[in-house]
Amino acid sequence: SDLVEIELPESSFEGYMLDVPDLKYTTTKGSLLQMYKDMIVIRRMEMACDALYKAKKIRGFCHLSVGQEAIAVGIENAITKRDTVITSYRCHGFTYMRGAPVQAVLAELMGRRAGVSYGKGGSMHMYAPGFYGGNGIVGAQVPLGAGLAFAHQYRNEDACSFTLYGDGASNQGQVFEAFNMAKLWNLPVVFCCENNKYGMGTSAARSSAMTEYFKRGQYIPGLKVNGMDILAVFQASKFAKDWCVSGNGPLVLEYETYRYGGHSMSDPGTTYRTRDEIQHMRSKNDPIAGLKMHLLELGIATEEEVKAYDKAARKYVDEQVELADAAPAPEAKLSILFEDVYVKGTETETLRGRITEDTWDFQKQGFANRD
Amino acid sequence: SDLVEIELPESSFEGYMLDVPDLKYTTTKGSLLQMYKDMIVIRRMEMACDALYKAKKIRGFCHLSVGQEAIAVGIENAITKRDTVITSYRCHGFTYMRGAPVQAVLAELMGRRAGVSYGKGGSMHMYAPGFYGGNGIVGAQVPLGAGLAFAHQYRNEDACSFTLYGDGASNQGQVFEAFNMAKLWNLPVVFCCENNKYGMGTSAARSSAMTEYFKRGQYIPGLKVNGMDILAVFQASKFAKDWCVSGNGPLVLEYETYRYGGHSMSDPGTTYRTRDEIQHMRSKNDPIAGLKMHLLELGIATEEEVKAYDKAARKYVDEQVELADAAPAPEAKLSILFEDVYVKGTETETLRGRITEDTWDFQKQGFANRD
Amino acid sequence: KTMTVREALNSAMAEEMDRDDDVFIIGEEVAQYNGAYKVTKGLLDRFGERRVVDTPITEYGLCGLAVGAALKGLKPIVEFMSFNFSMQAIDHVVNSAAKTHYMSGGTQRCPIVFRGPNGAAVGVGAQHSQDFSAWYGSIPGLKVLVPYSAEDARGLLKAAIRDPNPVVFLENELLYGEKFEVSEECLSPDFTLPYKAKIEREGTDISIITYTRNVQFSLEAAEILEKQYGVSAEVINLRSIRPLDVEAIIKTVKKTNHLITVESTFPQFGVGSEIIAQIMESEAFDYLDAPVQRVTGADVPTPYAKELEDFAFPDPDTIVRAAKQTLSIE
Amino acid sequence: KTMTVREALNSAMAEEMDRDDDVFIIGEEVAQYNGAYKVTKGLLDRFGERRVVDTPITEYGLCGLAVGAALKGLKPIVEFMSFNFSMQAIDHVVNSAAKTHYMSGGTQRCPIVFRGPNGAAVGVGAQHSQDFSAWYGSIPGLKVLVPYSAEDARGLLKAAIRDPNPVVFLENELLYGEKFEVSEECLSPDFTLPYKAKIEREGTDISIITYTRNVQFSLEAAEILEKQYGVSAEVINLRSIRPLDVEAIIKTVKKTNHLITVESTFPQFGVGSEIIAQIMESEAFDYLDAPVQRVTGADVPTPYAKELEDFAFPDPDTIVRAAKQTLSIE
Ligand SMILES: Cc1ncc(C[n+]2csc(CCOP(=O)(O)OP(=O)(O)O)c2C)c(N)n1
Ligand SMILES: Cc1ncc(C[n+]2csc(CCOP(=O)(O)OP(=O)(O)O)c2C)c(N)n1
Ligand SMILES: [Mg+2]
Ligand SMILES: [Mg+2]
Repeated sequence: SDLVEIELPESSFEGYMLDVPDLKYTTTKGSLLQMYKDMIVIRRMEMACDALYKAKKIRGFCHLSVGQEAIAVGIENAITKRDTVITSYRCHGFTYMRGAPVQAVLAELMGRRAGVSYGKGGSMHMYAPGFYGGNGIVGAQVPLGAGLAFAHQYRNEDACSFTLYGDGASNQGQVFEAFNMAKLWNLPVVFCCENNKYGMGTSAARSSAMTEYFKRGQYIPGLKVNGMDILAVFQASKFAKDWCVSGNGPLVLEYETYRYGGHSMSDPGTTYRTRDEIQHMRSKNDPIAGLKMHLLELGIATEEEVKAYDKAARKYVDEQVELADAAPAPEAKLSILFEDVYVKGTETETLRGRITEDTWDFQKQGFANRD
Repeated sequence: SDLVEIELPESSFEGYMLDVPDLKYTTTKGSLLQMYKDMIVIRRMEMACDALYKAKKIRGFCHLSVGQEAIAVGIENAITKRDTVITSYRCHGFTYMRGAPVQAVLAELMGRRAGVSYGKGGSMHMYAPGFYGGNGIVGAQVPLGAGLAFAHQYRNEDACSFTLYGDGASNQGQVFEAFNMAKLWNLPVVFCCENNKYGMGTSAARSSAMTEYFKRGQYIPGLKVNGMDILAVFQASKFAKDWCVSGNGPLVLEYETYRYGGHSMSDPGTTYRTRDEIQHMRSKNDPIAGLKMHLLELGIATEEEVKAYDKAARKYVDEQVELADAAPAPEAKLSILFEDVYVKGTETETLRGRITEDTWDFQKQGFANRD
Repeated sequence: KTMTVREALNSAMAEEMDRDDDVFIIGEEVAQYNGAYKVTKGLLDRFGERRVVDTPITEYGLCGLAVGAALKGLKPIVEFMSFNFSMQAIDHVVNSAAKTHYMSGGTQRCPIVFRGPNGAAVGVGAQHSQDFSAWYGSIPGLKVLVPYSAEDARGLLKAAIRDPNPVVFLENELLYGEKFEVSEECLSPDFTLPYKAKIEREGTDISIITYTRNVQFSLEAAEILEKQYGVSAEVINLRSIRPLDVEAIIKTVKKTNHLITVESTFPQFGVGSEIIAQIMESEAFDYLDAPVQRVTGADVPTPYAKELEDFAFPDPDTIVRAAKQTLSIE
Repeated sequence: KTMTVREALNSAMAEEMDRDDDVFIIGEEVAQYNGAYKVTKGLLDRFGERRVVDTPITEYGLCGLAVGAALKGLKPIVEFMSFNFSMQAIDHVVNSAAKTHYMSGGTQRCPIVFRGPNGAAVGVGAQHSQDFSAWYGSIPGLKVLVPYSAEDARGLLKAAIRDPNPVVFLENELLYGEKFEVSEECLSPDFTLPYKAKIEREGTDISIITYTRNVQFSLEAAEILEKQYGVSAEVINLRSIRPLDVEAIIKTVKKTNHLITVESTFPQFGVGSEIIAQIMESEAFDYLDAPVQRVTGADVPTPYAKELEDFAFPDPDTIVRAAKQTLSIE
């Protein structure tokens, strides 16, 4: 049959004010395979970003999630499209998992009109149905995510909000404000701390008086999860979704994970941590290698098949890169510059360009002060 | 001898991650007497404010601390002038305890030049040596207070900062940001929550997912104190000061207290709580009546003596009201309006009034655009 | 019929809540306490806790939460107890609400209204007296409205709630209790106003462009000018700071050839500065017979003492002084 | 001798720390990481953890903490990794730092410098590109400085650190690596600059008033104007937004009779508007031979794609266009 029994190691979870999820669960081979394929696409996509950045086709900031793929993929497989997700600038994987094609993510990064945000957002500002960004201000997405949960509750939906933030972000005051309201009002929000051990160059211990992020909701139950094992991520996320949808209120999840690369493209990522540390995580804890082992052990795929998937993913992403790169940039026209400041049809009459002459008139669909 | 033995009831303290202070301690009769006198002066002063407000001699906001006097007085008696104090807008008692004469507090409230802030601050913005206000933005004083502690530590002083805030304020994110830095850096700051059960019309349970404010530092030890018993307040504050000065880092104190009046002069204070509740607190828990009992029981003063003190306090405050009311308002001159925007001698050349003609020139000490 | 500004705001919210279940109110003391200034009085009783939500004192978080709810399609009305406290949450107003539609290439809307008293009341000191019209007015993606009368309050607030864009709605505490005549039309549940300036008083000699409470002072100044100097002043109530009704500004300048602006923000980089710059950039410039005078808040944190506070914000006398200078009247 | 702006800022801080033990640096990644943009490079090694303090990501709290330390007499230099993040802490800059001296009737000082990159870098999107000069410039109690060159950076930062008032010091990330000639005098540990405008290029036909990176673009535009149109443009580097050097503005207008302003803030309620209003209120008004033109950021959240971003901020060509219009050159 398609069903497989999973048994997670004890060390997968640590609970706070709750009983940890079952270590044993049943899932399907197809689902595991899909998760594998999703993770390798994301990794390839991020590696493509890296190359495109170095080729100067991506500008500004660019934050990659290599090493952290199990989280975006594990969560998406545990929830439905009715649930909502919001995260920080490290958002490419989530955007893809919520339904945006790889080429639309890459096109956005390359500032093309075919990008998910039509080239206007860039690396940090991507959206998809049920996905509320891509947010550039550290911590700001946390109350936003509580607001998504508020809307779920207001409309009496059987759904919840997965609100992701980093170990660094966890010290922002607004996170605690969101915790308080979420608990007071019993909002269906899963506060998900992606603890990748560093916020830029600052280690968790240097930023946080208490580094047990799953306990930082204090009066909100918490669960620490091995974020490098997608089977644990999946089970924990499913548990969290059920928890919220059953009316238990908010939950704090801490996914312990690791970013292999620097914070962003301008950070080599090696001045504040040792190469050994990075090497150790890559070789011993990689989420993709980990799931591959399971696929082989559970007889879901052979070594050859896995290789073929890898190759297919690579080919797929390469094609998507080409498609994205073939897509044109937004036309250099003021009509496009001024589009989307306001909802179409409700714009202010005009918007000013850099000089009066460049003031745009929406009614006229032309320049206000030129004939 | 002048010494007296105090034995506090068990219920005075509740600890969190620490051993509560001794219930028994020795102090002096003189000190108890002084605390009594301070409390009755503050109460009289606040009652004078009430009357002056109703007589329209005080404008704008005015927040009284009737019922909460034990806190300002208990703390001041436990610390030295080298320690620092900062609080919210409910600041008259603290300003007095830190050394400002009653008449200077009242003159400020009446907008007189003789006020502690020369009439420029008003009810919420009073200062004194070692007292950093009087702050109008709920919660803002908390990181400011951590900053005072930072300065104590930077200068290697044997002193600490008492940073007061309300139960309502305790949900502001910046409080948690201050907690985190204070613990990370082991700052000598006592975070003092004056839990008077309400923030404006919102009861603690409606504002705070966890109402045990002394535990809300989570990774910072805490102590709940009966804030209506000045003997407990004094002992706890002394304990806290010693704790910080001995290098133990921050501490969270919760003084359980009660405000008898409305939130401010515009709030009758009776729509969100019962008259019974207020009556109960006043008659069973009043800090002044409580200390009076001790004075009598310990033979420090007779009923007659206490009456005489009360009368003296009343007379004293009445005189101070008169002095304050006799003091002139700031002269209605633009030279005074523009003073103190910048430190004297380092002003910008000019500052603009409501029209160009009223622009002030500091060099000229006259109007910039008039001859 | 007459109506106070408070009643106008209250009825506007109630009607929009009747009309659309997605509209809800959130803020500090808005429900059980009926609003710090009683603007939301009775709404909890009428609409219940689901739609009138008391929050802790937590501006940053509540504002973020409301924006999040708006991103998912609800239509929150956020009451700031005072816009002074909006500084704690301004990142969400600007970065999360105003910019998201643009950053998403138009795929993500944020229909939300931020409202509450703005600027100074009486004797409330420096931290509670700031006027934020120019700050918010500078932000693309926001609309910024400044009602004066009960009609303004009703028509603009209802329009704001129906606007699919984030709107900053700046009220004035000292106007809440003021009574105004209102037309039949204004009482209709369908009454909304466009974001356009209104001529509050016609005149021929000088224009006074202003908004919120200063409309009142400007009308008083206009009376004085008329009676004492025979000057006919036109008073323009802007009603909206963003968009700024430049057309109306140009028109009145062309008519009177003299202009003063009146506002209570700090003088520099204020509303008056922008109006002057707009005139400089338009054909109205050639119609000016004298330089424009700005009447503004003084360039000081607001002092408490009445004797000094009286110098801090415009009043009819100062407006008259400015007008006289502009008209070169002794 | 040449020096980059980064070196200028770094040496200014190091010297002031040498001079005064009360001066310390606090911010995110300022110590071990040597600064997100390496402006504080080497300072941790030299001054140790007591005086170069890495904080968590906690703008609100760290800014409040630094202000608290300043109230007690220390002289903090707060580095915002970007001034965009200062919005999270703006209440402390305005309400706790700027207003306290006044509210205390002059009894309480707050000597503090808030510094960091302001405005847009390249391709960083809408949330990381805002220019705050006009916002901070409007606040009484603050001084607001805007260095362009290495000399500006050194002289103004050293002056700011010695200033007993709160100072907002707005840098530009894209200038950090730029090299400038510096004089012997500028290298002195006692070098400070007054908060006055500087004429970067003398000219007779038109004045361009600008600041920070736009000084560079304006100088380039001046070259183009000279070469292609025989126009002699004077370029004024404001150096300070508050105080605004109105004297220098008046002087150059009287000299050239034509003015354009160049800035990267949102257009409305910006620096250009204020300059125009100041001119309108001064005798310079009568010396204008044509209306002043503003060159500003476009009235949109900053787009990411280069093709659109190119329209978002001033560049030499746009400055030339504005100058030509002002001078009625075809
Ligand atoms: C309010 C704010 N402060 C600072 C920054 C700059 N910044 C961007 S990412 C980052 C580190 C965040 O670390 P963490 O939350 O652990 O997330 P990670 O990058 O590890 O995914 C910092 C300091 C910002 N974008 N916003
Ligand atoms: C940031 C901010 N939000 C709201 C207010 C309005 N406000 C003033 S006092 C107060 C209640 C505070 O309650 P609490 O902290 O319990 O202090 P208490 O008044 O009981 O002493 C509120 C909401 C304010 N001044 N600042
Ligand atoms: Mg991290
Ligand atoms: Mg309280």
